[in-house]
Amino acid sequence: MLNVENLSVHYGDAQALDGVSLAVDEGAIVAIVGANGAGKTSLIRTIAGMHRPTSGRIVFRGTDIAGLPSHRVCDLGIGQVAEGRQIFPSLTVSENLDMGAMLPHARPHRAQNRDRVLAMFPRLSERIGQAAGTLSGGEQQMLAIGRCLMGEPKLIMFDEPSLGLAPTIVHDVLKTICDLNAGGMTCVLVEQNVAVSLKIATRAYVLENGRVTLSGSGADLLADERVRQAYLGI
Amino acid sequence: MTALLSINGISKRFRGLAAVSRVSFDVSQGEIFAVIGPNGAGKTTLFNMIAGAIPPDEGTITFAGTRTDGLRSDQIARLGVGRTFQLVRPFPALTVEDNVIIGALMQTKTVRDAETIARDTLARLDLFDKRTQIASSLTLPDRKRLEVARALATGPKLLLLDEVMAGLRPTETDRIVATLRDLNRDGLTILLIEHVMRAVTALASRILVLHHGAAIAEGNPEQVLRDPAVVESYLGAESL
Amino acid sequence: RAQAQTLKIAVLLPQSGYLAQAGQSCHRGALVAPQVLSDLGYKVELVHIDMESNPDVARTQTERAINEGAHCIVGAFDSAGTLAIAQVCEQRQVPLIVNIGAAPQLTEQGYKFLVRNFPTGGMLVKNGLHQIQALIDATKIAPKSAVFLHANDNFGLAQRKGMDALFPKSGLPFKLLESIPYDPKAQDLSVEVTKIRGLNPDLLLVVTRAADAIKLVRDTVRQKFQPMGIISPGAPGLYDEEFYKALGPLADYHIDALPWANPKSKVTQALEAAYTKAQPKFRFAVECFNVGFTFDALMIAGDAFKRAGTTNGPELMKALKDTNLADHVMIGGPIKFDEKGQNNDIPSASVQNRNQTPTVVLPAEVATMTPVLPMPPWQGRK
Amino acid sequence: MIDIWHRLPMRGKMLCLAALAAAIAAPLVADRYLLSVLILVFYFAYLGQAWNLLMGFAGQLSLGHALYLGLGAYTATALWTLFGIGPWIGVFIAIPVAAAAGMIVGWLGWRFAIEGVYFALLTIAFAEFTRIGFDHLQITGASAGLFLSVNSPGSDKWWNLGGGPLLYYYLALILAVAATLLVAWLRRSPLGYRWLAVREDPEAARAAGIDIFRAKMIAMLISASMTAVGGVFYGFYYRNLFPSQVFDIGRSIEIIMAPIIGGLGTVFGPLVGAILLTPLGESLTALMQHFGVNTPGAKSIFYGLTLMVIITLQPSGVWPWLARKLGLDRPRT
Amino acid sequence: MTAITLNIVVQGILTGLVYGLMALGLSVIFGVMRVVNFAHGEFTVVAMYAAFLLFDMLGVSPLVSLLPIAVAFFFLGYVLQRSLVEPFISRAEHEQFILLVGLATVVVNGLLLIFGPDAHPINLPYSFDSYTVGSLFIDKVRVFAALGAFAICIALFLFFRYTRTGTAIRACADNLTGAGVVGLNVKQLYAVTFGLGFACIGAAGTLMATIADASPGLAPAYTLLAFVIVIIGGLGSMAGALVGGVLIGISEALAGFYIQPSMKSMFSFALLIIVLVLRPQGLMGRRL
Ligand SMILES: Nc1ncnc2c1ncn2[C@@H]1O[C@H](COP(=O)(O)OP(=O)(O)OP(=O)(O)O)[C@@H](O)[C@H]1O
Ligand SMILES: Nc1ncnc2c1ncn2[C@@H]1O[C@H](COP(=O)(O)OP(=O)(O)OP(=O)(O)O)[C@@H](O)[C@H]1O
Ligand SMILES: [Mg+2]
Ligand SMILES: [Mg+2]
Repeated sequence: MLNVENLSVHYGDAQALDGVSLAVDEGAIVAIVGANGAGKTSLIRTIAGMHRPTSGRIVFRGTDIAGLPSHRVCDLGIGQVAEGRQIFPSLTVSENLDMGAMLPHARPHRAQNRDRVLAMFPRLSERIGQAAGTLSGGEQQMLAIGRCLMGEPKLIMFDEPSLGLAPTIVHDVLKTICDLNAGGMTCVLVEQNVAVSLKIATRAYVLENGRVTLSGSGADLLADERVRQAYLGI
Repeated sequence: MTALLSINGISKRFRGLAAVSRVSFDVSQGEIFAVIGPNGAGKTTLFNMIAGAIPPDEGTITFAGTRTDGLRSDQIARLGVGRTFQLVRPFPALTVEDNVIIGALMQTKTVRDAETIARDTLARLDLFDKRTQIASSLTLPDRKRLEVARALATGPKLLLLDEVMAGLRPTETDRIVATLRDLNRDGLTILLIEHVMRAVTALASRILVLHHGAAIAEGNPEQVLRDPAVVESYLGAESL
Repeated sequence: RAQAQTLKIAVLLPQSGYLAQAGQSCHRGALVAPQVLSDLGYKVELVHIDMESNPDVARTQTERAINEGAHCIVGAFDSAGTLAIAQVCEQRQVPLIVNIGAAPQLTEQGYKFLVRNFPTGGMLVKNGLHQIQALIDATKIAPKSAVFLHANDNFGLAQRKGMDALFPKSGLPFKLLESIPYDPKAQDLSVEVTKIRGLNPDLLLVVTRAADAIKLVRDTVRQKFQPMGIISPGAPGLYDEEFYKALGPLADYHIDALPWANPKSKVTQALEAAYTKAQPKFRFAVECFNVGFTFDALMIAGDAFKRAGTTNGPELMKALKDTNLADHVMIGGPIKFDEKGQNNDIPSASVQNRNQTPTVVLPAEVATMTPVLPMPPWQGRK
Repeated sequence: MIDIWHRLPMRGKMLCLAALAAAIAAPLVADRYLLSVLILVFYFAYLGQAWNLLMGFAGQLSLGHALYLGLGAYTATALWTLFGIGPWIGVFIAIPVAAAAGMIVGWLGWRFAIEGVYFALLTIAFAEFTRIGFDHLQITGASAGLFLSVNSPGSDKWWNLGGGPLLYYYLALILAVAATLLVAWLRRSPLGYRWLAVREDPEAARAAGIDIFRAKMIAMLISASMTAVGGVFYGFYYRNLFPSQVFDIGRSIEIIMAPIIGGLGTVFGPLVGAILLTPLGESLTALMQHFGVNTPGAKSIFYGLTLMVIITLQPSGVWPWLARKLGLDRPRT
Repeated sequence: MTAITLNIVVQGILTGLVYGLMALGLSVIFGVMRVVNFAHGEFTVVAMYAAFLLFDMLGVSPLVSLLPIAVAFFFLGYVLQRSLVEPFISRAEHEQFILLVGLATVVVNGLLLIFGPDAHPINLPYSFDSYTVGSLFIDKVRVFAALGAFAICIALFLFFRYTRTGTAIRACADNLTGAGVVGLNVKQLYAVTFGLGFACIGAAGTLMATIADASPGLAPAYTLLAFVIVIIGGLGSMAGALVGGVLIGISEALAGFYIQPSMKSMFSFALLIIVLVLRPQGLMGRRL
């Protein structure tokens, strides 16, 4: 579904990604793990069109989307639940959801999608008129996911969705992701919580200093000695 | 051993969220002390309070016999507390050497001496060859080392390191670990935040574990890493 | 070296920048001057330079003009610019003839290469107060009080100082209730007018800048304040084309006491004819103040050159000091300069707006109409 | 000082010396007009250095430097006209006056954490406030202006700054060169390093033990003082002062053009900017005159367009680009 | 309060509302894009000339030409943003500053070149009328202009509050990264915002033309005035612009009346300094 080929990304003179290649199959959960600053977020932002790659191709369902602006990429069906949630704090929950549905392809089905999202996260419908900045961390994460779903994506990239959440809520969020995947959604998951993400992933890549150093099924990596030592502290 | 740094019941809240609550501990002269805990546990906030970047809501901080809570961060730095930032903050448009010279100018009045100190420090951190590069063009591991170099160049008595190993490869980690050990042997006291257990176990003589802002364990590495509460909340993340 | 046959004059005027309106008006006078002067037997050649309302530019451009052979400078409407030019002229011993510029200091600082055929602020006020007395005598009005409103810039303040010094001695039969300065950079004058309305004077004496006069009258009308008359001791604004365009019939009957073109002078007539032909879009009657003074300055230069027979600066300057020019545009006796370079005989006329045309109403010998005061009420002017 | 010199590449040393020699010898060949343009070039280079110190090094945007220029000019000229105190003494009174104003602006701004655009507008507000104040200050002639006596040829008196263009030329040259040396020296001094740190990242600068408030205040102090000296020059060169001219926001903008176009935060940027901009304006005027174009405003349109083009093409200024072209920038690995 | 004081205050409020409208465009653009439009006053004057031309050549009253001019200015702003300003959005303030100062110079001198230096008045039948309320005189044109200002402000408020594009623009201002994440076309929205800011400028200039006479010399003063107002009211806050305008209007009126007219702007700047020091985000602004 998504093929990243030999992708390099620079910020000014600094290189963030160095020839990264990976493949995401339809219906899969692909985990990307790596230390702070390894380039995970850069990868996601580049796929999403928020940063121009220096070289490489990003092929999504047959079209090369490298260098397209983010609104075009979103409209093609790549959704994103970004690092730090990135909700609109002074807008209401309802307005936040609306903003997710500004994409041309999603606009006509705004009402249905909204009902679907609110059914999925009843907590949000209770707070529909509240400014999003006043929500708790977990609720904000739900809002970010809900907002993403409003855009009818075919692929969702999650960037550290559990960051800063209490363990019980982390559980909820990860369960939501599993549920979405069970419903047919293709997911890319970046998580600090390496153990968990490898456990639910069908395929995983380890990113180090902007390079893919290991890849394989989630279970394989979980068993890999290097991974265990470097990321699980065992 | 005397306590170089002594934290007494400090707390910090952000709009209702208790980022750090009633944390107390002492760091003795010459030891390496580690703070660990899950993301968002309040480790960086704790550092920020020690370094004076944010004032604590309550509690006291004493460094080398001086009350430092309420002082500005530059005053605390001049008392001998060097720090790094978790999200690295080198001076982006300056060269590596200039970055470190700025740190070194805290110890000395002349640029010439500062240059000497800067070069020594850079050599110690394997950055000497890159000294004429612009800081923003460095790779992340180099920028992290640069952070350490700048903090070291200030000639601190206490060095606060916030996840300086994160993102480094095991070999690089080992190098930094060795450097830090060296420095420690020369008398530097180190307080570090780290997720990389390999480094923590290699370095720390004592560990404090934070969880949801509160200290849940403190002691030597063997004890702490076996503490069931710690395993559950932090290490044993495999429990889903 | 062969002696030059024509005098090369650099005319520096603020054609752009904040003084552009007046500068361009003067510039139009300079444009028609060579032809008229040549008909009168003066041989001059002009270089037109825009000083951008900026003394820095005035200064370097003067240097350049002199380098490129200007024998004499005429300018520059504004005192700050004129002073910048005067520095250079003094150094290079090239005469500067001030066409317009009222700051008393221009002729008080000891410049040896500067002459001014324009009244100082004090002279303007003195003459203006005389004219007001004459107006009172001619129209038999009996004002009891007046308010003086002036722009707080170098020109307005010079007039204010004149007013403070001269009004008490003038013997005018009314009281000066208050002198109110306003910031020429401020955006409206409604507060000023309300304040004046509160004082309720019979006469309103004003020193305005071009655009401010319109605001002043507009707000006076809107606030239904009806003085006997609005009289200016020689400031721009009340007789500009834009003033008439903006106010229509309401522009009429205001009086400006200022030096004016002498309609009976041959030179004026020649200039008017040439001007009307060259500038069909502008009315000489409206522009004759700026045009006339600029022209006279050029004629003074031409005359001195004729007498001196040389373009040499000091000699030209000597000839300038000896000027005695009877035929010229602006009213008054022969143009002569005192040892400081000031022409002290520049009388003012009373010019009243009639049918949206500035019309000389006093002194009687040059008047084409008789003054009307008190002015008819605002209402029913349309 | 010597240290800086050694750091320059050979070619740079040659260029510096050649330029300096040319500047010193210029009056031998330049006519008075050229000299008057060069006076403006060095005057703007000097003021540009003063402003560059605050903005380029310490990172604080001031759009109100006319305040210090005006205070310097007014103080020295008023002392001379009112009390006969000459400019060489007056300048030492002008400096503290302007510096005090700078301290007030800086203190209010930085103590209350006003940054960026807001600080810039604060500086404008102070300059305008002072302008109107001086419009009402009777002792300096209020809005009617303050005047110095005339400069006749042969009356060159260096001790009261009256004289022909040569005096002003060399004075402006000395000011510009001295300012450049001062800036170059400060850049390599502990203070200079601190300023750069403050500009780059105030929080990290603090962590390196820098009292950022103090560093900024010192930058303001030096910058305002230097600008005041420029003001004294201005007052005695033009020999008349009007609040609406000298405190005008247009002056403040004029001051900052050269360093930004030349290269902010570089030692030579303000110099290069002034060498480009002043002659640019002059040659536009000359060109238009040459072709007989007399359309007031056309020159300014070209000037404005040029500014837009330069800043679009070379956002960090002309000097860094030029230095690269000339091979003068320090080698980087 | 005496009748005259009351009159002064009422005049101050009306004038202030129009000033507020004039400042609104500046505030909208800054609030969303963090770009300070240093060519603000220049474009206000362009709008005044546009109103003058429509009136002079076609006899269209400014109250009617308001809409077409605002629309035309919307497109002008849109195009300016896409062509000139876009590359400068993320650049340093001083670079934006030079760009816009350059633009301002071009515009002002262009006006001078085309229209000459004279003021161009619009004489409406009611230009010189005023309402008499008790002992108060209230200028008709100021009332119209103030009402217009108020209406435009409300329209803008409703747009930002209740339309999807308006919400999307607020979203961009709120969290730019977030806007990119959900696939909002940020560049387009920025251009629309710039257009809206310019539409405000167009409307304000048109209304201004009924009160003041168009001339190139007004521009720098308008820019400065708009700065003072939005800083006092809060850069980026719409209500703040009106509040700031009214405050300035009243304070200038009272200072002018009780102290000295020529010193009245001094009080505006003093007010500005005080507000900056005590509440840097402005009276109605959000925290910086
Ligand atoms: N906007 C930026 N400008 C300059 N450098 C950047 C920028 N964003 C990221 N980087 C750098 O690029 C590298 C990769 O960063 P990235 O955010 O992708 O890492 P990450 O794996 O997501 O880390 P984390 O776990 O902390 O989220 C790092 O060195 C980072 O400092
Ligand atoms: N300036 C701030 N304003 C509001 N909340 C803050 C601020 N700084 C930190 N927090 C919150 O305080 C909590 C503790 O944050 P802190 O950065 O100290 O965590 P940490 O232990 O360093 O985590 P990590 O391992 O991810 O670095 C988090 O929930 C964080 O969101
Ligand atoms: Mg990340
Ligand atoms: Mg942290």
